[in-house]
Amino acid sequence: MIVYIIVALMFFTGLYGIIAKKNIIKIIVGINIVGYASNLLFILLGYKWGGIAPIITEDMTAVYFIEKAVDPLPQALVLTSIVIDLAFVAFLAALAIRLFERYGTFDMDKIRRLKG
Amino acid sequence: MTLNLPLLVVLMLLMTGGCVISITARSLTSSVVSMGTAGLILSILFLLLGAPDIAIVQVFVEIVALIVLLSTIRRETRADMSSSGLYGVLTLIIFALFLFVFMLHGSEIVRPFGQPVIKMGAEYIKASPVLLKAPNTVTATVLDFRGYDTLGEATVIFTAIAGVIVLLRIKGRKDE
Amino acid sequence: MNDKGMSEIVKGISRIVFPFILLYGLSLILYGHITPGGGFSGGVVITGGFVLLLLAFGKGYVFRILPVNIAKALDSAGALGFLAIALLGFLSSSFFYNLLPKGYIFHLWSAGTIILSNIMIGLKIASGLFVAIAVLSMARLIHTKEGIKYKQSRTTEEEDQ
Amino acid sequence: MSHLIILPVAIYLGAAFLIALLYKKDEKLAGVAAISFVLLSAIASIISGIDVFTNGKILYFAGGWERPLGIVLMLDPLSSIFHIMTNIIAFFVILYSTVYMKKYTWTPYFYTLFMIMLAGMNGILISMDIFNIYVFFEVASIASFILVAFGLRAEELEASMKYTVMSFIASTMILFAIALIYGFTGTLNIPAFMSETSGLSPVHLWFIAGLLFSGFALKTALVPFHTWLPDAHSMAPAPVSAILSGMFIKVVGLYVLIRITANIFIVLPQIRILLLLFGALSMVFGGLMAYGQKNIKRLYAYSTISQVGYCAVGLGIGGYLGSLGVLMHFIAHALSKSLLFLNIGAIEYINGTTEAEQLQGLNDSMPATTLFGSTGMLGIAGVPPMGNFWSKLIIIIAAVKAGYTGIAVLCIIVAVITLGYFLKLQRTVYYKKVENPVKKEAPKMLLFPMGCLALLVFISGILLVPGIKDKTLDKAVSVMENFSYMDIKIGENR
Repeated sequence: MIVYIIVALMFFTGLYGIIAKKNIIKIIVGINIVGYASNLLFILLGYKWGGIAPIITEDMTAVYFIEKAVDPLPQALVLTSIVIDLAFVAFLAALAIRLFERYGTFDMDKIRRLKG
Repeated sequence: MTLNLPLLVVLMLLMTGGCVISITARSLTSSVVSMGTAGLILSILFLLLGAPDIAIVQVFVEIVALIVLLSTIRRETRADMSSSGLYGVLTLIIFALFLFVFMLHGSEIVRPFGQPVIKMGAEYIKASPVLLKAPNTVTATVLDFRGYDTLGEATVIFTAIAGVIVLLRIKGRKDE
Repeated sequence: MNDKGMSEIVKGISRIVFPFILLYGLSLILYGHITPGGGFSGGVVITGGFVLLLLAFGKGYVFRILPVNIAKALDSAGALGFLAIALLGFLSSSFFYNLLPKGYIFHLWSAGTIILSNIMIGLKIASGLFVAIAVLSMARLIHTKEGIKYKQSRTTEEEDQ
Repeated sequence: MSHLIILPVAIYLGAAFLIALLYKKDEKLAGVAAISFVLLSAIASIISGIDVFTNGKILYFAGGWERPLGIVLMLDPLSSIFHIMTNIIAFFVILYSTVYMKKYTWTPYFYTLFMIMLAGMNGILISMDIFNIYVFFEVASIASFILVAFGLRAEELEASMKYTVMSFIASTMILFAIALIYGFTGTLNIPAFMSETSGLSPVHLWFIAGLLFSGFALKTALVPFHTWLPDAHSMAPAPVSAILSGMFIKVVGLYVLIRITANIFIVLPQIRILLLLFGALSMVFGGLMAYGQKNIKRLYAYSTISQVGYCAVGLGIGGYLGSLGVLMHFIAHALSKSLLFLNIGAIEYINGTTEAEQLQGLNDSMPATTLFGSTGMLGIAGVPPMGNFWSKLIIIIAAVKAGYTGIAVLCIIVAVITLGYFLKLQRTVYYKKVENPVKKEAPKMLLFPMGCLALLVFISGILLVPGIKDKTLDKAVSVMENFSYMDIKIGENR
């Protein structure tokens, strides 16, 4: 149970960074951290005590493998979600550079031409 | 190295510490670097938790993300001088409340750690070496059983790269 | 990333290490269905190799080896190839149907289309991420009296002017 | 097994990659390619739609793997309506953008991103797997972030930034909910998950439902979560605004909310109360904010919030009339709001501004544009022969019948407010008399899609004529009424 609480803590740390911090770089860092937390949660959910990686080798019997292997599906999902997070980071970095060109700052409080 | 609970908890706490530093640090460079540290600890965790495929991806993705972020930081904006103020306190209180609920009812929300119910995954473990002749179950899952998801994921990264190219072009409209 | 590269020692080491990184990435891609790895890991590793070159030698050198336009084309081609593999399934029963012979377990040419998909995904990820980093490294902001101006510089020589 | 169901996604993705590979330099060819690909998948969606409305539903197994191994895809009358609407509106919008986007640089990339967004939307509609929905949700969202910032002006970049961050929070919530679902039930397939719901504790169900609900409500822009919408939808290029406001928020938000409320979490009827609350809030708030706007595009964006509120209210009321109202309102609003955004785009194309004060008396200079624009405005305001009138009427009757008299009164008040701000806008922008007007009509390629959409808006009420309603809307309503994913037996209807 304690591992899940730590993951939740990590998740909220990242979310706090996204919501409360105003610097774009900090927001991107927060996005990355939230990504870590959800990826870790998936892998933790699929872990089995004493489990092995879900890759069968030649010296393994099928029964042993099926009994010991951890869940491969969360790993497949995490692969997807890592790539999605990277996509977010790359895109936001480009956006940040352009915003810096237009506004001369990374501070979201000063980037405020749209109102009402 | 086999995994035990104290080791796992210590590594995760270290990682959380990295995350907290990277959110609170004033200097943007140290913020990004400590985020990278947390990411590298995460890849060690993946390795320990029986996910070597993810661990390799995580290490290199982390490095790429680190370089991208470091190249984004400009000379003029090394520090984050903004303050979160009342808004930040409010979010913190809400999060604390959430965490409290999670702690109270956690056992109803997640199963105990280390005893998962493997249903869909068990089918993959059984089917992959037999039907597909692929020893690596994760690759088989990613590229065959759930290949349609992977197509979407490849599209996501394609889109993001197209976005980087589009956003960093010289001008947006012809008449500007 | 804007300088002309690092010292000779770094350049020498990078020159030695780079082929090995490339080789590692390729083996990850090709043996992805047997050992840990796959298209994603291999692709990211190859990108890492190019990033190392970019850091050590500067932009001009890397863009001579792998021009950005070609990398962009490879990016789209990889995605298209993966889609084509998926569409191949229409010949038999459905989208993404694995219709190639499966071969024998633990052999390189086994598991039907998985190895082809791995190659396509690896190509896509490696070239795509390289493009992203290259374009980001070309972005430059110049401070002028009228404000900040955005510029793209392909080589380090352009930046000096 | 019919491949038609997967074809739109495959065609759009192929189109996107092909355009990026081959026509990077050639704007004209890229446009022609985009139009033909969209036409192809629109035809595919209509043919599969006819199949669905006659035979019930289509199931499809990606990779040939049946449950529990593979991803199961499904098209039923409810998703088919969204599917057909998406592709038809996309066709008109892409026709329009071949001319409109001439002002912008690098239009082939615009087509690529547009195709990817459409692929994502189609992917959400046909999926029956939670994680698959999430992936295509991200595909569509990331493409839309870039499209909002396509013009690279300062305000556009700012809007895109806000939109991206808010959207990321939504997708994180959804991902977390998926993790919790997977952790307890060990499956991602929606029918398999639903057969497990009886074993879950209410706390767990509420946690998942709450996360999913707030994630998708954020994408639907129901009121506490609406902050990004006016910026993003008013700053995007006009064709993008049209598809975002007309279809995008309904596919990635409303459609999934309908699925969650009506088909998945049947055990939690309290979600409907939440929807009623948020819907009523957005209705009133959006209407009031729209009244005070000076910028026409921004006014339309707030009006979208208000009108989506109607849909949420209808969904909250439920029952036959409520569900019918939601569907009808969605169809009518999608048509007329995309028409309005295309219309303001044409005005901007000629006059270079979207501020109401600088645009006066357009009736004399742009008569056709004015005609189509007023059709759209009257459509949304709910003037009788058009679809919106009937849908609002149905929702009001449903509210009264279900005992929510207060909600019904609110609906009527907001309808009056809507009529008020559109009439005000029309009086100044379109029909004010100006001296010596110069005739400068929009190009024909901009007028043609608008004309078609205006015609569709005008006749959209026809869907409620008894003979047609039985065959189309009623089947979709019965999906919302008494069908759950659990009824799906894998192996039937192949």
